[in-house]
Amino acid sequence: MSAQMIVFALASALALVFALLMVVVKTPVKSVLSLVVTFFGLAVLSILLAAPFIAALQVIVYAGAILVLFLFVIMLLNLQKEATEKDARPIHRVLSLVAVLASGGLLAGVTLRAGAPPVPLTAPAAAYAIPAADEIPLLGRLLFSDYLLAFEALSVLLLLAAVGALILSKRRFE
Amino acid sequence: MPTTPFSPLGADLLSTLVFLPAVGALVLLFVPDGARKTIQGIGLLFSGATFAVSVLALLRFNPDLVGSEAFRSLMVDRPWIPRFGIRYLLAVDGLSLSLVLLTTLLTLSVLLVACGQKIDRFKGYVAAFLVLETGMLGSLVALDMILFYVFWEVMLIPMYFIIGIWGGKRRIYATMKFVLFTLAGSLLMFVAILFAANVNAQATGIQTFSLLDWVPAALGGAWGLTPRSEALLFWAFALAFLVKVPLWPLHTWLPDAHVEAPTGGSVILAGVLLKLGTYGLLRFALPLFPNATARYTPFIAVLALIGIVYGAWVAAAQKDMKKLVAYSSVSHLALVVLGIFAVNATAVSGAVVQMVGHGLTTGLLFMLVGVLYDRRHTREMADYGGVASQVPVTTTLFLIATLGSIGLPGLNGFVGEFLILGGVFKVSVLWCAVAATGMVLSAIYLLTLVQKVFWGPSTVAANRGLTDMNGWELAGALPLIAFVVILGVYPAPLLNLVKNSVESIVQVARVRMLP
Amino acid sequence: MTPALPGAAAGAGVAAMTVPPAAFLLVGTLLFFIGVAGALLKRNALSMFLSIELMMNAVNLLFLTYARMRGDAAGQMVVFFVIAVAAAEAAVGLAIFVALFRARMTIDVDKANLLKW
Amino acid sequence: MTLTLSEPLFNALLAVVKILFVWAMTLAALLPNLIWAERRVSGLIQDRPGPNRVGPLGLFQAVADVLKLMMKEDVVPLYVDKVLFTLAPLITLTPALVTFAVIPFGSSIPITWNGAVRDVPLVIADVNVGILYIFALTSLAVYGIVLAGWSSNDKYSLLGGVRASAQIISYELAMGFSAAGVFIAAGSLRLPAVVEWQHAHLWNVVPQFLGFVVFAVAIFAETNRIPFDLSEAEAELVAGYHTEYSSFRFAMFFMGEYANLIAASAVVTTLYFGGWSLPGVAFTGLWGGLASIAVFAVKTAAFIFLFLWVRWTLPRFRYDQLMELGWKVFLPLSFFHLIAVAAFVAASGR
Amino acid sequence: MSGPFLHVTSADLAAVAPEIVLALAGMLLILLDAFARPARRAFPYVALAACAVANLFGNYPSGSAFSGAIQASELTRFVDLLALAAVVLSVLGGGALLERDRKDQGEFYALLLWSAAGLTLMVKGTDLLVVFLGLETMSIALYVLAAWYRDVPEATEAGMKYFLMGAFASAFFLYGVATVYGRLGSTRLDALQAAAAGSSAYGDPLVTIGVLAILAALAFKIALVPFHAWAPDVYQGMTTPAVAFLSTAPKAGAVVVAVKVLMALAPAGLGVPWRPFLAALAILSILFGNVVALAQRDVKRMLAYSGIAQMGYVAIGLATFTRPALEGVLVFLAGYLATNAAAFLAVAALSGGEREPHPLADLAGMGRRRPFAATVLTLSMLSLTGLPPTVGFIGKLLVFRAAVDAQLVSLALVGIFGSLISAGYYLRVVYFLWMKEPTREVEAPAEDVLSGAAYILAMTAMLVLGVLPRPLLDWARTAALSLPR
Repeated sequence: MSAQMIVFALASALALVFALLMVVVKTPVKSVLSLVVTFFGLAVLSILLAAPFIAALQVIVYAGAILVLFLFVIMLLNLQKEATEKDARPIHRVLSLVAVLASGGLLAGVTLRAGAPPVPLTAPAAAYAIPAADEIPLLGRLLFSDYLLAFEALSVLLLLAAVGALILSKRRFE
Repeated sequence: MPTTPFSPLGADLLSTLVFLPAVGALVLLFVPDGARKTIQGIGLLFSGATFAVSVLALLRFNPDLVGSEAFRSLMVDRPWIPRFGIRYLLAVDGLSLSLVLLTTLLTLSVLLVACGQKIDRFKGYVAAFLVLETGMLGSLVALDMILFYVFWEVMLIPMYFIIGIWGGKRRIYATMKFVLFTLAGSLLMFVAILFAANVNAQATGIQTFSLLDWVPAALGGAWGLTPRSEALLFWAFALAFLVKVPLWPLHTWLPDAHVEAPTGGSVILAGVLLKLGTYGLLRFALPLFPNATARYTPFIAVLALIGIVYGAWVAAAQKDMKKLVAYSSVSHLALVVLGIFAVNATAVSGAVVQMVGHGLTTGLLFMLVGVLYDRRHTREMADYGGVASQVPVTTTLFLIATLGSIGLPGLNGFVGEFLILGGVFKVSVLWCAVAATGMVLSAIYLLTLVQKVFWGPSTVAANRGLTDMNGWELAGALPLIAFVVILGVYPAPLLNLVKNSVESIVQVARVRMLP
Repeated sequence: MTPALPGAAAGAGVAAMTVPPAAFLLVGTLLFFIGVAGALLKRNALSMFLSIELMMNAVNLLFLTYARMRGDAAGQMVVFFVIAVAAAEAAVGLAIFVALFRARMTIDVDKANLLKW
Repeated sequence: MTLTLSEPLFNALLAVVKILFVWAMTLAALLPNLIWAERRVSGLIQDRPGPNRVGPLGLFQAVADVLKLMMKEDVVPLYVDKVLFTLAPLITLTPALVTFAVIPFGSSIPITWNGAVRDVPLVIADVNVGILYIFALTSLAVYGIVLAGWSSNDKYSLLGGVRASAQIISYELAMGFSAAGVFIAAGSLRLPAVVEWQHAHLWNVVPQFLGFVVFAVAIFAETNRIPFDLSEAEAELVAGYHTEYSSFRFAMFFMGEYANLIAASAVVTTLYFGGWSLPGVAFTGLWGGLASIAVFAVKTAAFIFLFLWVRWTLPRFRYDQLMELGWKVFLPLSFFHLIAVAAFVAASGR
Repeated sequence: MSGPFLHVTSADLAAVAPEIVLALAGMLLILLDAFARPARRAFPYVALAACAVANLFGNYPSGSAFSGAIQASELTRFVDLLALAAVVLSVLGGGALLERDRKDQGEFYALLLWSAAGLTLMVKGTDLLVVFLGLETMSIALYVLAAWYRDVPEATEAGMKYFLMGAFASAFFLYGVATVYGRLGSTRLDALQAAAAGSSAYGDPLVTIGVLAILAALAFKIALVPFHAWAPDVYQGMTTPAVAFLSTAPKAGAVVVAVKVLMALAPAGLGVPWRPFLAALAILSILFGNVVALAQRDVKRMLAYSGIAQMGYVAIGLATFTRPALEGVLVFLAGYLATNAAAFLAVAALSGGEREPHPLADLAGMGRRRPFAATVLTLSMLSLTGLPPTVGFIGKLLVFRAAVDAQLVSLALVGIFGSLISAGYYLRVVYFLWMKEPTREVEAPAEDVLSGAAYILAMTAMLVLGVLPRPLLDWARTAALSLPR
C-alpha cells in the first residue's frame, strides 16, 4: 500500500465519518465542527489530487470564513439543540431517508461501474493542462483570459450578496 | 393564397359587420357610468348600425350562387398568422346570413328592451351585449377554423358576465356551469382542429385552417382518415356543438343558465347561442366527417328523440315560466338536430328555418317573461293569473309568440316543423312519429302557460298595479313579432336564401355515405 | 515510478495517481448524498444549509477528481468559482436566517408554518 | 528524475528534523521565556522591576508560573459541554504550531548524502501555496476561542466568542489584501521566494509601508492582543471566552496566545523585513545557514517586543470602534494599497 | 485553447452591454440610496431608465464572445427583452406600494436589475460555469427580494424556504455539471455537443444522470412538479411586485437554458429520449397545479399553483421539442410574462398590503371600487385561462399545435383538460371582482401614474399580441432558429 493510498484512506474516512456525524449530531455547533473536520479531509484529498491551491482556498473560505460565520450566527441566535418534541412529519422523513439511501447507493454503484468515459482521457489541450511545476500561474492566467467574464460576473454576484446580506440583517427601519 | 384588398365599404362589409359592435363597446369605455342617456344612444346606434350593415350584406348577397361560389360574393381573406396558414377569412352563405340577420335583430331588440327597464350597471350591460354580438357574428362568418374558434370563445366571456353580474340568485352556479360545459366542449374541439390541420397538412402539403380548403380535401378522400380517427374527430367537434345546442343529456346547464340569466341574456342565449350549436354541426361536423356522420346518425337521432320528448315532458311540469320556456328550447332544438341528421334537403332546410323561427319566438317569449319579471320580480306562474286585463299588449304578443312556437300554421314555427317532420319521415316513420308527439306536448304546456298566467281569475293582489309594456319594450318586441308573422305567411325568401347552402350541405354529406 | 508525497511532489511535478480515481469519485458521491440526507432530514434551517454546503464541497471533490483524471485545469477553475459563490450564498442565507429569527424567534423549519408547506 | 527507494525516507527524515528543531525553538525556548518577557517588559514600561526573585533576573518565573497552574485544581463547571470544553484550548494552540511549516527560518545548509552535496533549504515544506497555507491556519485559530466561549455555557464566554468570530473575520480581509501586495511584488505565493526577492531587491517594509501597517494592525486583531482583545476584555466580560477556564487548560490558552504571537512575528518578519536575509550579506555554507537562523530569530524577537510594547502602552478599543476601524479604515486602505502595488507592478512591466 | 490574456474586444463588450448597464445602474442606485436618500422618489425612474438604456444596447451582434464563454444570438436578445420587460412591470407596479410601506430603498431596484442581469447572462452562457454564475446571481438577488419585508414573519419565512431549496437545487445543478464534465471533458455546451456527437455519450449512464440533475435543478427554478414545493410558499410570502418578476422572467430564462442543455446533450432527433421525463413533468405539473389551485383561498398562493400548471404547458413544448414547439414555448413565455406580471401587480394594488394575507375574498367588489386594476386582473385571468383574443391563447395555440403535429395528441389533451380545470379558479377571481359584494373594507394602496402605465402596458401586450401576434411570432421564430442544430 502506497503512502498516497494511506493518506487517501485516512482523509476520506475522516471526511465521511464526520460528514455522517454532522447529520446525526443534534447540536448545531457540533454539526459545524464536524463539517470543519470533513472539510479538512476534503482539503487533504484535494492535495492528493494535485490541487493544493484549491485545498488552501477551501480551508480559508469554508473553514475559515463560512463556517465561522455559521458559528457566529449560531451563537448570535443562541441556537441550542434541535427540537426534541415529536417529529411533525415522521413519514416524510422516513421516506426521504429511504429515497436518499436508494438513490445514493444507485449513484455510487453507477459511478463505480461507469468505466471509461465516453470521451476518452486523451492528452488534453495544452492550455488547460495542469503543468508539472506550478498550477497557480496557470490558474491565474486562465482566470483572466478564458474565465474573464465569469470572474467579472462573480464580482457582481459578491457585491450583490454583500448588499443583500447587509440589508436583511439591518435591525432598524427608516 | 387569394387576398382581398382593403376597401371599407366594399368587400370588407363583413369586417365592419363583425367589429362594429366591438367598437361600440370600446366607445362606451370612455363614457361615464351615470350618463344613461348617452349609453343608451351609443348602444342603440351601434347595434342599429350593425343591423343595417347586416341588411346591406343581405342585399349584396347573391343567393343564386352555388357551392363554394356562394362564399365568394362577400369574402374577406387576409393572412393573419401566415406561418401556420391561419387566415382572416370571413364569408357568408345563405345559412350564415340568415343567422346573422337573426343575431343583429335580436341584439337590437334586447338593447331596446333594456332601455325601458331598470338595470344596474347599465353601461357594462350594454357593452357586454355589444361584445357578445361581435363574438356571435364572428363565429357565424369566420371560415378559418382558428378564427372561428377565437370568436366562439369570445362569446363565452360576455355571457359569463351577463349571467354572473345581472343574473338571479343562483347566478354564480349557473354561470360557472354554463362556462365549464361550453369550455369543455370547445377545448376538445380546439385539439380536434389542430389535429385536423395536421392531417390536412400531411395529406395536401398545405398549412391551412380554411374550411374552404378542408372540405374538398375531406370529401375528396384526401384526408384518408381511419374510421377511428374520423370518429374521434367527429365527436370532438360534435360534442362542442351538441353541448351548445344542447342535446340531451348534455343539456343540464341550460335550465340553470336560462333561469338565472337576465332577460336579455336569456333572449340571446335561446335566440342565438343555441343556434350556433346547430350551425356548427351543419357547417363543420357534417361536411368534414361524412362517414362518421353516417355512422353515428342513429345514435344522435335517438338522443334527439329522447330530447324532444324529455324536454317537453319536463317543461310541462315546470312552475317557473323561464324554466318552462328553457325546457321547451331543449325540446325544440332537439327537433332541429333530428332534422339536421336526417340529412335531406327538406329536413335540413326545415332545420334552418326552424333555427331562425325558434330564435324569434323563444326570444320573444323570454323577453315578455322578462317584462313581467321586471315589474313583479317573480317568475312563478302561481304568482300571476288573469293579468291579461292589466297588460293587454303583453298578453297579445305573448300569445302570438306562443302560437308561433307551437307551430300554428300561418306563423313561422309551422314552416320549420312541418319541413323537418316531412324530411324525417323520409328517413324513418318511427322517428317522425316520436318527434310529432313532442310537438303535441309543446302545444299543451305552452298553452297551459298562457292560460295560467294571463287568463283566468286574477287572484294575486300584487298584480293589481301591473303596468303594460312601455315604449322601449314595445319597440324591441314588435319587429320580432313582425317577422314571426311574415315568415309564417311568406317563408319563401328565407327558404330561397338558404336553399343553395342546404343543397351543398346535403350534397357533401351524401358523397361518402353511399356504399 | 515511486509515489511521492503530494506536498513534496507539487514542486517537482505531478505524480502518477496510485489511488484509483473511482475511489475519489465514490467518496465524492457518498459525501454528496450524506449532504442530501442532511438537507432533507435536518429540522434546523442552519443545519440544513450546512448539509447543502457539504453537497457543494462533495461536488468540488468530483470536479477536482475529473480535472486530475483529464489533466485539465478547467475543473479546478470551476471549483474556484463554486467556492466563491458558496461564500456569497452563505452570507445571504445566514442574513435571512437572522431576519427570520428576529421575526419568529425560531429557525426550526417545521415551525416555519405561517405559509403552509 | 530517477528516484531511489530511500529518497522519500530521507526527505521525511529531514522534515522531521526540521519540525523538531522549529518546535523546540518555539515551544521550549521562546515560549516560556515570553511569559517572563511579558512581565519584565510590562515592569519596564510601568517603571517597576517586574519578576526578579525566581532565578537570575527572575528567569525561572515562567517555570514557576507553569508549575503553579498545573498544580491548581482543574475546575470544570457542571454545565459545560465537556468534549468541546476540553478541545478548545488545544485547538487554539495547534494552528500556531503548524504555521511554522512554511516559514523559511534560514537560508540553507549543505548536507552530504549518497555521495552528493545538496543544499537543504531551511523551511519545513516549501509549498507553492505557502501564504495561503498560513492564511488557512490563522483563520482557524478563531475556532478555539469561539468553542471555548460556546462550550462554557456562560454568557460572558459566549459574548467573548461572538466578538472573536466577528473580529477575526473582519480583519482577515484587510490582512489578506495587504499581504497580497507582497506576493504581487515577488511574483509567487511561496515564502522562500518572497524572502529571496527581498534579499535581491529591498525589504518590503519600505516600498509597501502602508501594507505593512495594515498587516501589522490586522495581526494584532487576529491574535486578540490589546488593543484588540475584546474577546476577553475583563472590564466588561470578566475574562471573556476563558472565564470558566482554570488550571492547565487556562495555561494552554496562554501558551496558544504566545505561540500565535511568535508565529505572527515570524510571518511579519518574513513578509516585510526580509526574513532571514540581511541586505548585502550572502548566507552560504553551514555557518552562513546558522547565521541566517540567528538573524531570523533576532528579527522575530524584535517584533515580539513590539507586541509587548503595544500591549502595555495602548488602551483597549471599544467594540464598535474596532469594527468601524476594520471595515471603514483598514479594509479600504488595504484595497488602495493592493491596487497601487498592482498598478506599479503592471507599469514596471513585470 | 486559452484565450488572450486580459484582452477584451469591443464585440465582447457589446455582447454583454445590457448586463453592464444593469449592473452599473444597480450600483448607482445603491450609492444614491446611501448618499441621496431624499431623492428616493426618483429611484424607480432610475431603474426604468436603466432598463431603457440596456434595451438600447440590446442590438448586439450575434456570435460568441469572451473566448466562447457566451453566445449572443436572437434568442438571448429575446430573453433580454423579456427580462427587461419583467423588471419594468415590476418597478412600475411596485413603486407606490413600496413607498407606502416605506420599503423603497434603492437596493430593491438594484437587486431587481442585478437579478435581470444574472438572468440574461445565464441565458447567454455557453460555458456551464457562466450559466451557473448567472443562475446564482439571479437567484441570490431573488432570495433577498423574497425576504424584503424583513419585519414580516411570512416574508422572512418565504425567503428562508426559497433560499434553502434554491441552494439545494444549485448543488444538484453543480453535480450535474461535474458529472457531465467528467465524462465528456468540458463545461462548454458547444464542446460538449461536439464531444457527445462523436461518442457513446448518449448511452452513458453517468452522462444521463448528469443531464438529469441539471434538468432537475432547472425544473426547480421553473417550478415543475415534483420540483415545485417552494413556489406556493414563496409566492405567498414574497413582496408582490417582486413576485411579478420572480414568477415570469426567471422561469423563461431557466426554460431557455434547459433547451440549450438538451440541444447540446440530447442526441439528434431533438430530445426524444428525454421525452418521457419531460412529458411526465408536464402532466404532473398540469394536473397537480390545476387541481390544487382550485382549493386555494389565497390569491397569491392560487397564482403560484396556477404558475406551476402554466409551466406544465411549457413542459409540453419541451417534451415535443420540435422547432415549432420551441417557438411556441417562447411565445407562450412572452405572453405569460405580460399576463402573470399584470396579475400580480393588480393583486398587489387590490389587496390590503404586504403585511397581510391576500385572501380571495378581499377582491370582492373591487370591480366597482377599482375598475381599472380589476379590469387588468380580469383580463389576465382570461389570458391565463387561454381564452382568445388574449395572448394566452396564442401561446397555447402554438404549443398544442406543435404537440399535435408531433403526434403527441395525448399531451395536448392533458393540456386542455388542465385548461378546463383552470377556468374554475381563474373565473372565480373574476367572480369575486365583479359579482360579489365586499364583506370588509380593504385598504388598497393608491394608484399612481407608474402603476397606471404598468396596467396599460400589460393590457396592451395581452390584447394586441392576442389579436395581432405576428411580430411576436416572427421574432420568436428567428430566436428559435438561432439555436444550434
